[in-house]
Order: sequence, then C-alpha cells, then structure tokens
Amino acid sequence: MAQIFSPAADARLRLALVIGAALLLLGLGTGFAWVRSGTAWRVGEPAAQPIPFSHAVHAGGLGLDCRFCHAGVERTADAGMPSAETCLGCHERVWNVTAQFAPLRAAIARGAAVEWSSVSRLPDHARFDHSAHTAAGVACGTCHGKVEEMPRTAKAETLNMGFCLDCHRDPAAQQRPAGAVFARDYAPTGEAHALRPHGLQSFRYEHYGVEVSPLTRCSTCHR
Amino acid sequence: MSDVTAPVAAAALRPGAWGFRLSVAFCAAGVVVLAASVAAVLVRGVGVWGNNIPHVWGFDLIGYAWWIGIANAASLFAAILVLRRHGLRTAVNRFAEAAALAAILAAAFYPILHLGRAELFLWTLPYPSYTGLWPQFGSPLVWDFWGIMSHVVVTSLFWFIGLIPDLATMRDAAATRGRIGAARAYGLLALGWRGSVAHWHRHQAAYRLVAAMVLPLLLWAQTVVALEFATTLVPGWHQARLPLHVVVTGLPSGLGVVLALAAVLRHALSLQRFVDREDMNLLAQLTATAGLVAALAYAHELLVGFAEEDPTTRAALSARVLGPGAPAYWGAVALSAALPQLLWSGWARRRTLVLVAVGTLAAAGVWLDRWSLVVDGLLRDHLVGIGPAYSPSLAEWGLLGGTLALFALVLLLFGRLVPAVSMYETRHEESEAEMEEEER
Amino acid sequence: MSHPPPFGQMAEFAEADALTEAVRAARAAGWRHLEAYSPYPIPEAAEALGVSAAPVGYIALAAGAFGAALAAGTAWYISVHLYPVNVGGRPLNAWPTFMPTTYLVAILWACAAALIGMLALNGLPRLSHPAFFARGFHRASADRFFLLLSSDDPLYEPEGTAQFLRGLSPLRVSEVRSA
Amino acid sequence: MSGAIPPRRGPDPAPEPPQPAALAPAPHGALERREALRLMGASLALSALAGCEEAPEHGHPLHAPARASDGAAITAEYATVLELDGLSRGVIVRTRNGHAVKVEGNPAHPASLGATDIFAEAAVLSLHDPQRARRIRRDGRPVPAEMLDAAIAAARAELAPRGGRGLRILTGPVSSPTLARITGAVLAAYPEARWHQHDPLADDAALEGATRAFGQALAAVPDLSRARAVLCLGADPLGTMPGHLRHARDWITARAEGRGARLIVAEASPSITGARADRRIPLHPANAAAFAGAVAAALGVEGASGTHPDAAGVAAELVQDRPGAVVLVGRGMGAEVHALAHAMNARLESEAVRLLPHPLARPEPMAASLASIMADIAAGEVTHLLILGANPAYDAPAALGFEAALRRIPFTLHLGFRADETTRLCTWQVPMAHPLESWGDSRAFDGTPALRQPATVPLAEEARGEVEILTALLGAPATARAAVGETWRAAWGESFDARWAAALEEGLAGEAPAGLRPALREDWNRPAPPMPRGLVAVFAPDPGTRGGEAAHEAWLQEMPRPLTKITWGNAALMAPATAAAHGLSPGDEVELELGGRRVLAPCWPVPGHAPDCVTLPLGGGRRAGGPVGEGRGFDAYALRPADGAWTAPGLSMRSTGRRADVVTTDSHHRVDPSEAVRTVAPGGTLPQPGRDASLHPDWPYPAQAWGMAIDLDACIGCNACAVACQAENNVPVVGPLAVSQGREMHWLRVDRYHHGEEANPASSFQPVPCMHCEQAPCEPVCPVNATLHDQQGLNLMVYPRCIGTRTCSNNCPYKVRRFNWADHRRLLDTPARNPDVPLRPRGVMEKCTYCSHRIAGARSAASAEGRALRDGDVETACQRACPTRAITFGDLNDPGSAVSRARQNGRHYAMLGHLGTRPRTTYLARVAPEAEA
Repeated sequence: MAQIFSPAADARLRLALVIGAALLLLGLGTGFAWVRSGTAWRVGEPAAQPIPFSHAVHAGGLGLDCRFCHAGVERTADAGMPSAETCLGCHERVWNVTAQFAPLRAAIARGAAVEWSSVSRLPDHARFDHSAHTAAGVACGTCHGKVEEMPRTAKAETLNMGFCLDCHRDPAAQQRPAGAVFARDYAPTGEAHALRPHGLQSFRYEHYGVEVSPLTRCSTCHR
Repeated sequence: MSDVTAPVAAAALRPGAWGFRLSVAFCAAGVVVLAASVAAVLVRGVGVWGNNIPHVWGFDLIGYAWWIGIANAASLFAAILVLRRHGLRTAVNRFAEAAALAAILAAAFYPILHLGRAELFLWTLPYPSYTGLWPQFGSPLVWDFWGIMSHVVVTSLFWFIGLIPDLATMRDAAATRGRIGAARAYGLLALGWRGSVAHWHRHQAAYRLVAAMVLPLLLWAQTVVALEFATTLVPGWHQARLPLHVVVTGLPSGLGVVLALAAVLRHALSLQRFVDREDMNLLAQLTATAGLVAALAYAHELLVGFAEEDPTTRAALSARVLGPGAPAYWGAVALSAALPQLLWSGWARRRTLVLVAVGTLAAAGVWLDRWSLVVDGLLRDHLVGIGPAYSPSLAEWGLLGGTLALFALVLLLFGRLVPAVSMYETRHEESEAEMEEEER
Repeated sequence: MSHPPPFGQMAEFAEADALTEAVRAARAAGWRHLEAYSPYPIPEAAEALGVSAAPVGYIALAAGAFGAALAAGTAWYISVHLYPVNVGGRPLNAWPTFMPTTYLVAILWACAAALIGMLALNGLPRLSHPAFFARGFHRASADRFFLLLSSDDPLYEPEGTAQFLRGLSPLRVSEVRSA
Repeated sequence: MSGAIPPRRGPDPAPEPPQPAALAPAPHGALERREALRLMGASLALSALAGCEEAPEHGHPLHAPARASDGAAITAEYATVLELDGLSRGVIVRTRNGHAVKVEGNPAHPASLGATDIFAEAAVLSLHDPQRARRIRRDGRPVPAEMLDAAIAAARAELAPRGGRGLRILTGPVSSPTLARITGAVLAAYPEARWHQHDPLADDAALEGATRAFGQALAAVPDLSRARAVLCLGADPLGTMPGHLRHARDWITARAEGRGARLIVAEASPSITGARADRRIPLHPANAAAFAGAVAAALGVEGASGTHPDAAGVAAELVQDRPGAVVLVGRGMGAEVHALAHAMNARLESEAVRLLPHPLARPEPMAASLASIMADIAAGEVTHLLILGANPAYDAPAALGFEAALRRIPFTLHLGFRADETTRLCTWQVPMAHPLESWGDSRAFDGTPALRQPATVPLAEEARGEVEILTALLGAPATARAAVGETWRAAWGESFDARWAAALEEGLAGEAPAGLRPALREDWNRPAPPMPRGLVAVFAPDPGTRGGEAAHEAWLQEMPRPLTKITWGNAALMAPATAAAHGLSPGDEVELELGGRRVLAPCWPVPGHAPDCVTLPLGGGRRAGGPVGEGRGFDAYALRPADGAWTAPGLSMRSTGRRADVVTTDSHHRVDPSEAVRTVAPGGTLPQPGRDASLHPDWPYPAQAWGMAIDLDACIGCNACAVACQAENNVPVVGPLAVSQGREMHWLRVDRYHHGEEANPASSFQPVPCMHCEQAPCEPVCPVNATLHDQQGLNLMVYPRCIGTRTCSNNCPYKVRRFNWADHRRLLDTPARNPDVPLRPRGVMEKCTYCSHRIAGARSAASAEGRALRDGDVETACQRACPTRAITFGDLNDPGSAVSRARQNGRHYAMLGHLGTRPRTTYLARVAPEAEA
C-alpha cells in the first residue's frame, strides 16, 4: 500500500501545531499589552483648543501657578477652566495679538462660554473630586504629567481604572506634604503627608486579618 | 468480517439521497431563523424577550437547562455503556455521544445570549484585566460557566477519542476507493493511527478513563444548573432536593432523544444489522426506566413539598402543581414520566414510529418540567404579587426553534460524514461472539 | 533488496489469536524491536508485548491534581489577596463556594491530559510511517492482523527474519521499506 | 448634597456691560447660566426633533464662563413658590450649572414645612418639556412678537372708546396680589369689561356654604396640630385639600406625641385620608346630607335633622373631644352640608379650625362665573376674549359647549404653557412662562403671601406671563418683575429693598392673616332637596393628573395612583359589589351615560368604595398638549353637568363586552401573608428578635454604617418620595407598554395592602426602597462582583461592571432591583437630569443607592471643613420630600442619630426579617386600635 502522507507531512503538521500555539500566545500577549498601552488610551494626543494655548509658555516659561487658571482645584470637584476674562486680563496688556484672542473677545461680547476641550475626561460613571485629591497631597503632575513642558496639552497617563487603583492601593507613594502639592520642583523629602482626620484614607479596617482600604471600595470612585 | 466496514463506511461515503438533502435544507432554514433571533437579541438587547421583574429568566434558562439535560443523559448513557463494555455500545454509543455534543452546542447559546451585555461575557473568566477586577467565585453562574465549558471540552474529547480508530478505517477505505482527498482529510483527523496493538492498549485505557470521569462531571454540570436556582431565596426554588430532581427528570429527555435518533438512523442509513432489534428493545426499556425514575422524583417532590412546614414554600408548590402552573407540571409528568411506560410493551417497541414519537415527546415533557421550574417557580414569592406574568416573545420562540434546527443539522451532518456506529467496537464484539461459538 | 535500507519484515495474519501467538513466539525468540497491528484492541497481544497502559492513568491523575490546585489556588488568591471585597457579608475565604469550580477544572484537566498523554505515549500524531508501506496494510484497519520485526533489532537479518516469520504460518510475509 | 450647597441666593441682577476687570467674580455667575440655558434650549429642541445624541454639553465644567465666577455658582438654590388651585407651596429649587434640576420643600413656608408633593417635584420636568409652546403663533403660524403687540394695541384702540364693552378676561383661580392689582387696573380702565375665573377643581359649594353660614366667603382652614377628633365629610386633608402638606405634618406631629387627631372619614370614593382613617364610613353621596344632619342633630345643632346608623357614635366621639373636635367638608358635598359643618364647628367651639379671609384675590363660584361668560358669548356680547392660563376647552364641562362658543368670538387670545385644546381654537396663541422661570407672587392656603422668582432664565424666549399681556392691554407694558416690585413697594414703603431681599432669601413675603370669629347667621340652614336614588356619578381629581393640567408630566402619569395602582390613565372606580351587580370584572369596558352624554371607560373595582356610585377621575383623555397626556384614560368632563357639580345622579352604566387595557402595578392581592406590614395597638410593641447567629464574624463598618427607618404609621402613601427619587436619580419613564410588561424602573415603590373585608377594608402603604441588607442575597450570586458592599455597609450596584445576568434580582426577596430592558439614556440626557447621578446603559441592573452621591457630597463638604459627618448632614431625596417625615436616614454607628433612635422604638421591625438578610432599611409598625399586639 502507498503512503498517503509523505514524511514531510509530519514535519509540517508539527510545525503547524507549534506555530498555532505560538500565535495563540502571541495574540493573548499583544492583547494584554495593548489594553495597558498609552496608545489605546490616546496618551500624548493633543486636542483642538479654541485658542492656541501653550502650557510650556505659561506654566513653564512664565511659571504661572496651576491655580491661576484652574481656580477651583482646591475647592470643587472640577478644577475649573480659565474664563475669557482670565486670559484677557493679562493679554489686554501683553502679547495682545487680536487675531488669536478673537474667540475670547467674542465670548465676552456674547456672554458665551469658552469651550475648552479636555484631554483627560473621565467617563460618566466615575466620580473624581480634584479638591479631595489635592487635599490628600496628590500633586497635579501625578495624573496630568509634566504639563509645564507641553506646548500642546496632551494626556500623560492612561487614566484607566488600573492607573487609579495602583495609587489607591498604595497612596503614600504619591502623597506629598500639604505645602508641596503645587510645587513643580519637588524632591521627595521622606516627610510623610499628614492624613486628613476624616478623610476616607483614615478608615482602614481588617476582616479575618486581611486589611482593607476604603480607597479601593467601588463607591469611592463609582457613582 | 470485512463486511463490517463496508456498509458503515458506505453509509458515510455514499452521496447523499434527496431526502437527506431536503432535511439538510430544512434545518439550514431553521438555522437562519436562529441567526435572526440571535441578531435580534444582540442588537436590540434582551428587551426583545418577554422577561420582566420578577421573571428575569424565561426561555433562556429553560432552553439551557433543557439542552444540558439532554446532553447529560445522552453522554451519561454512552459513558456507562463504555464502562460496562455493554453490547449496546457498539450500536448506539456514537449516536449518544453525537447527540450529546449537538445538544451542548445548542445549550451553549443561552448563557451568553441571556446577558444584558453579552459582549462582556468574558468577565466571568479570571484573566488579568487592566481594571484589576476578577470574577466572584462564589457565584453559581461562575460555577455554571466552568460547568458548561468542561462539559463541552470533555464530551468532545470523549467523542473524538472513540472516533480516532474509525477515522483511520475511513482513511483506508477512502484510499482503496482512490478518493485521496477524503483519505487525506480522514488521515489528518486520525492523527496517523495505524492500529498498533500497543497504541490500542493505551487508547482503550484513556477512553475508559475519560468515560469514567465523564460520569461525575455530567452529574455535577447538571447539578450546577440546578444550583443557580436552589441557592436563591425564591421559595419555589430554595430546596436541597432540586439538583437531584433536575438530574433525574432530565434523563428521559436524553434517552428519549437517543432512542428516537437510533430509530431514525437505523432506517435512514439502513444499519439494521448493527443496531438490531435487541439493541432497540434494550434502549426502549432504558427510556421507560428513566421515566419511572422521573416519576419517583415527582412523587418525592409532592410528598416532601406538601409535608414542608414553611407555608410560603407550600404555597409556592401548590401554585405550581394545583394552581396556574398545573398544565405545565402535569404535562411534564404525563409526557416524560407516564408516556415512556408505553415502551414496556413489545408491540410499541417494534414500531419505529412509536419509538420516535415517545422519545421526542419525552424530551418535550422535560421541557415543560423546566418551564414549570423556571417560570412557574415564581408564581409565589415572599412578597405577594410583584409584577405581571411572563409571556415569551417571537424572538424567544425563534431561538427555541432555531436551536432545535441546529441540533438536527449537526446530527444529520454527523450521520453523513463520520461512521454512525463504532466500527472497531463492532468488530471486537463480533470476533468475541465468533470465538464463543468456536468454543462450543 | 534495494536501498533505502529495509524497515523490517511484516507478517500478515487473518486471526487475532494467530497474531497473539506470533507475538509470543517472537518475544520468546528474543525479539525486542517488534510492533503488532490489529483492527481492534487485543489485550492478550499487548500483554505479550509487555505494554503497560498505567502511565496514561498517572498522567491524568497528576494533571487532575494540578488543575484542582490551580483552580482552588486562583479563587483563594484572588478573593483573599488580589481584591478582597465584602460580598453579602461572607468571609473572604469562602472556600466551600470555591469547590464546584475546583472540581470541574480538575476533571477538565484530567480528561485533556488523558487524551494528550495517550497520543504522546503512542508517538502520535505520525501521519507517515513505514508500516504503511507494507502490502495490504490498509486492511489493518479492517480485518487483518500484522506483526512487524524491526530492522533495528540486533537479531535482524533479512533472510533469517523472513524464515522465522514464515514459521509462524502467516498469510504472507513481506519486507517493508523504510522510505 | 445639602452639605455642599452654599446659602440660597436672591435674584440675578440685570446683566452689566462686560468690563475686562480681570478675575473679578461677577455676582452669581449670571451670564454663564443664561448662555448655558440658551444652548440647552436648543439641544432639547434638537434631541426632541432629531433625537440627536450629541447635544452640546450644557454648563459643562469644561465650558468656562466668559466672566470669571466663583466655583459655588455651579450649585445654587432659589426660594420660590409653585401653585396648586391658585394657592402656593413654598419650594427651594436647586440649580446645577444654571439648570433647575430638583425641587424641594421650603422649610420656612407654612404650606410646605420642607416637604413637597408629586406636582411640585414634577415642575422641573415640565420646565424642560420639549413639548411646551415656544413661539407666538397666529392661527398656528409662528409670527414675530411685534405682531402680537400690534394686535393688542389694535384691540386697545378698538375697546377703549366703548369702555371695554365686549372684553372678557378668563383666568384660572388668582391669589396673586400683583395679578389682582393689574386686573383691577384693567377693569378700571375698561369699565364694561368683565373678569372671570375658571377652575375645574374649585369647590363652589364650600364658598356658598361659608356665605350661607357667615355672609362672607371665608376659608375654613383646619389646624390638625390642635385637633383631637376630625370628622371628614368627603374631605381629604392629607391628599387633595389645599394645604395638604401642612395638614399632613400637623397631623403626624401631634400623632407622634400621642395627642394625634382621631380621623373619622365618611366618603364615597376612597382617599388617602380615608386609608389612614381610624374609622372609615363608606358614604353614598345621597346619604351625605342625612348623615351630616344626623350628626349635627346629635350634637344639638338646632334646625339640623337627619338619620344615619353611624351618626350617634360619631357625634359622641366629637363631643368627647371638644374643643379639639372639628368637622371638615370636602368636594362633592352640597352647600348645605358645608353650612352644617360650620354650625357643628361653632357648636363644638372647635379650636381646630380657623376661619380666614379667602386666600383667593376674588373668591367666586367659578362654575357660575363660567356660565355667565357662556351666556354673554351666546348673546354675542363678547368681542375680545383673553384666556390666561386656563384651558376651558378641555376642562369645562362638555355640556357647556365651550369649544363651539369660542369660535364665535372675533378676537381670542390664549396664554398657555403648551398647545392645548384651547390654544387650537384661539387666534392668538401665546406661550406662557413657566413658574420656575418667571416673576410673580401668590398666597398660600392660609393667605401667607410669597414672591415667585425665576430659578432659571426663560427657556422659551417668547414666553410671557399674564402680567405682560394685561399691562400691554393697558398700554403700559411692564415686565412681571417690575409689576411685582410695584405691588410690594406699595405694601412695604421705604423698607422695600430690605424686605424684598429678605422675601427672596426666605421665600416668604409676610404673615398669614389672623383668623376671624364671625357669628353664625340665623338663616344658615337651607336644606337641599334629597338626591334621587340610583347610580350616582362622583367626579374627583385624579391623584396623578389632578384636573388634567398635570396630564403631560410623564413622571406623574407613570406613578401608580396611591390606592388603585393604576398608571398612564384612569378608570371608572366603583365598589366591588357594584361591579359584581353589573356583572363586571376589572378591566371590562363600560359605557357610561349621564344626561344624554356618553363615554367609554374601563371598570375598576376599589375595595372600600361606597356602593351604587361610580367615581370618575377627572384629567384623563386629553386631546392636545403632547404625546405624554393625549388619550390617556377617558375624559370625565364629557359627562360632567353644566353646573360643574361634583356629584350627579342618574348615571347609567352598561358593559360593552370589550376589554379595556388598564395599566396597573396592582396584583389584586389583598392579603399580606408575609406580614410585610405589621400593626400594633397604641403603645404596643413588637417582639425584637436578637441578631440572628452567624458562623462568621461580622464585617466591620468603620466610620459610618448607613441605615434607614420608615415609619409606616406616618406614611400616607402620597408618592412624594417615589417621585422625588425619580427626579433625584435620573430614573427613566418607560411608558405604559413597558409598565404593563412589568418593566417599570422606580427605585422606590409604595406597596399598598388592604386588610379586612372588601366593603370597607383597612388600607396601609409601605414605601420599599433597597433594603441594603448586610447579608445581601443579591451579592453572592453575581458572577462579576458588580454588586457588593462597601465600608459604609451600602449595597453597591456598580453599573460599569454589570453584565446583566439579572440573577441578583432573582435572589432579592424584596424585588427592589430594576433592569434596563431598553436604553433610556437619550431621553434622560436633558438639562433636567441630575449631573451627580450617571445615566445607566442598556442591559444593566440598577436600584436605590441611598442617594450615595449625596453621601459623597456631604462627606467631602465635611472633610473640607475638617470635621466628621454629623447626623442630618445626609438627607436622601425621599426623606427630604416626605410630608410626614416618615423616613429617617443616618448613621447606625452613632447611637444618638435619629435612625438609631428609631431602631430603639418598640414598633421597629425588619421586613422578611426571618430570611436573615439583616436589612439596613427597616420599618416602624403601624399603630391601629383594632390591632392586637
């Protein structure tokens, strides 16, 4: 009787099996890496803004404090965005390039809103309170990166759930002393951040000897 | 003895008759309906079904429990035959295993489709997600997920292991007929089986090992489905006996389907010689016995239930048995427990039509039993009168019909493309038989 | 005969018992490299060849145990350490509720291992094998029984081997080429 | 987020011209609110028409205002008033980024005391209603506003010479001092003109009765805080009577202190007051006068006569409790009964009722007023008709033939909130400003005046108010704000500025007038002829849609009516015995005929309804105004007699043999085997089971352990909590079909149970939110940990994690979980939504969260102040709305918290406690004399 398969067939079969397995692993690995990658979360992609604004110039060059424009960051959930007045307050006097500021003047004339667009928007089901985080000693850069070096503002971190959880599981690593929250040139001084007396962080508890932090309970971030 | 191979292989290799093609076309049409129903629920959400609060489950879980029941009983049956090296195995093993496989395929639709957000089905798997979240291993649904997965894998393994030597036979048969392409295909699937005695030895060991492990797996897989109900606080469901009840009442469906299938294939593929009258008798009597066992389960349910001290549970049961749920409940008893008793009569056993009818009706009866559990189990809750009754929508009927068509289609193709009875087992049988004769 | 070198000598039998006898004889004659083929399992022959199926069982058992440990361990580690949460007031390590999955996964692994182990021990898949060169070997999957004495065996030398095989009163004896 | 909200603020000043004085906060961030709202108006129109998902993000935190403003402007509260029957309840409107998102009660206002009713809650919904009228139209075609002004000027030119002959002004009931002043000015300028009021729900008999008794139109206002025994003759002080919120609070406060009034309710159609009565007497309208007379006679009122088996006993109870005893009479009773009641109260020297000058600016029998205008129209004497706010084409009795009459008037102008039945028949169709976006003033049931200030800028640019129209007619156009200012400047003199600011801050513009003690006239007793026997039609305001003006509020249409549990419509209510006598079963369609006019209606038996009469709820069968209200139920006005009577004999009813679809959440279960509602005798207690044993140590709950206690003895089933929850949590409306499928989404439902015999059962209500069980059965069955507990003991539902297996609902014995069978987000994504609560996608579970966003808000506010949360910092929406304070919420770890104290009460129990779920939401048993503890 004749062979139905040549000896090469076995080699091919084995090769196929190996390649198949390899492809499967490769696929899983790629998926695993992709969902964690910056590209999947559009890190580093600037958004179109009503006026060509550069953090590098204002925050970096001029050294303006974040709170100069984001006034609500210590008091409210939303950091707050600069009003047309905030911009023109200075630009009436310096670097008064009419063409650039036309949108702002129009806004004031019409009493309209200046529609900045966000690079770090969180989904509807996530509750994020800037005031709580600044009060807890989390610096702006922890989530927004080195904004003062960005000519065009872009997302610096994935800001996905894993990113939030990493910090909520071990906040101490990211917490600064109250004074240093807005410092751009902060070098860790070992000096620990004093926990707020009634902040969530102060209510760690344990069950069956396993310690649990309120910061990782769903209701802390999800509403 | 070479005439063992010829007819069986012929049955698979001969070009399909018009009747076969017609039935394939019919089932294919049914599968189109299935596709439409699936699309409907995926696109427009489970809202297209008739569910509500409290009837959050309906045809989805009914169909699931039902198909799983068929699959379990069928492969349970097959496994037992293998383990006992029963003569019947040569005849109906392959049917039973194939039926089980097809039934699981049909069942596998429901756990995914019934989700409000089916696309997130994977979240029941423990994999490292960027969210850092994991499944909840205490949930019966997670148990069930593993149950159905192990069920699919193990049953197909069981089926495949048994098939390997016959695939080799098919390879050689095809080769001698000069159909090299078919030979190659079968050859690839046969993994180069060459019938070495040593291989046979290990093959048999593995085959029996898997068969042995299939038994507890099946019992448990079915149990887990039942646990989805038994672990809730719903008075009609919260019972320790429920898993046993579901397993036992499931038996008539699986055996019934195998019986009907055997009767049909026997004629369609003219395999009377390999599936002889004795085999059919035995199978029929087994189905009847399964009916008896189911009857016992029902009797036990009534006895225990009405002796139950908790009034709410009693109220729930009486609503199912005597109240609005009576038609489904007694329909189930009549079809899946009482009707199979007909098969004790030789007259009935000799009528192919009767066998087919009884087998199918028994399965239908078990479907009613699942309805009685899933839907009528909610007739009475702890708080009275929450929400209106459940009435299935077109999309749900389409899903039921569609999965039936899929089941039939898979079986048709199976009967067409792979040996319908186990050839090597038959050879083995017959050689042994001859030896016995020689010894006399 | 002609190069390539022969793979061995193949004897064809019509009866299972004949094959079994032949195997016994060959073993008695001191043959070590020999393989028998049959259309259905012949435990006696296997026994005569001294094949043991026990390893399949051990593999399955080991795999099952590993699967069980893996499932239970995963459930425990995730629920107690990776992300402990209060689910209905239950304790974190609600181990009884981990058992169903443990059980199922164990069986899953055992079954898969049984099949894969069996194939591995059999050296399958092997689509192309010299045995298929043997004349009429296609009937090995239908109704004939074959005994192959391999050329790897020190006792092997073409004429003598053929002689020996003919002594076992086969239907036919033929040399099998290796390629 | 009570904790997070800055103090309430007054009105916005007029916009100043922009000055680039950098970083100077403009007061109250007025402009960004205006702009945001303009955007939002557009988006609503869009989403309504095109159903576009990408509406501009109104008031989006990213959209910085043109002018800098303090962050607090994001949330602001305004004290204002909303009217019912022309009488006001004080409310506080919370705005977010300039949108009114929630209405809550004004604690300072006597008609609210901090509570709301379902109609007040729904105001934010109507404010943002895409269906409201937006453009000025002439015969249906949009025209520029100038054309309207020109037309009014022309009318003035035509009317002035002839002293306004032919001019008629038809308004709703008016309590507004300003509107009264302006109307007076118009009548002065046009001596021949006439002003009429129309209110389909007016109780003319009360006015007539008071006039008979005292010779003047007084309002008899009960004071349930001082009452010991109250006989309600068809009166519904807890439900539909003006001041119901106040009465409910007074009643429960006294009851809680053990000196509560004993409620004796004699009524034909079951009301929520009847449901809470200590003694209830189903009273056929024909026997009402006899019963009242008999009681009066037994009390020794001379001239009174009548016989009724129950009278003697009732009279005895009243006498025993004098002077705390009072007789209240409601709609459906004749003037003679009202007069009798006054006589009885005088006889009882009742201290529990105050006789006050009528809060309406010009109290008049409104049916008569409408009749006279009809006569004038018929006589062709009317050339100009201004209909301001009213909708007579729908809610005047069909017998009057108003629609036909309207067509014969040359100049007709309708000022209406939506294009309703009347609008379509008028030449000039003017959109009316919503109370939440316009200036005004108004009086409460007791005459307390208050200012109405806009919480938002007008969403309909062209909308106007009555004042604008009338001042235009006077030739001196004034804005509502100016007119109101003028009124009160006159009243307050030079202290105006201070008092004005105070009034806007506090929500009150003065005191209630003092009560009068007029002598009973000699000839008060004028018995009416006895009512003929036979089937009697009883007209009643629908608990959900009132007279029909609320028929377009989807929240209210879908809210199950307290006793019938009917949604999305109405039905002919009758005693089960009556239904049986006519061979009717629930849902059968019947043809009702009265005075030759016919309607088709579903039959709906109601336990406790008086036999031989049929209640016909008004407000159904709207023919215009939008898809929400049109064609829901049947129109009872079609049967109402021309004189607007509340009861009419001679009704005939026959089955058509067809079925009518009644959408109801009622399961017809009249028993409560699971003892969900427990009852104890006064002073009685329930056995308090110890904490059931568990193999495992309990989870610790550091900081707070939130819990809720609901006092069933206080619950009057008014649904305010349920609607408040819907408003607060963006709970979708699913529509009649889905409700009939059992897919309603209410997070908080109010269960209604009947106990005792069908003819006259005891009824009780039970609000059922999520129980937040400590051993929650829903959690262990979730495969993906989408529902679990947090450190505060809240049973969380994590929407983004849910995959929709629905197993949790299966395992919830309370069935409080709701599933998104459809995607409701597009309809919910309006500025009316609460931005603190996310919209849920299709296919996920949802349920009561204990207003976790309010908890979070309160917590961050507290920690910003560096202090721990205090009891009362967190108020859930349902708790805030409840008129009887039945709901307490707080921290169970704090033994001093209100909820902890409630749990110490002997009436405390857990629903289905035997299941071992350890619910955090628990109940206080109802107190009833007949209950054996």
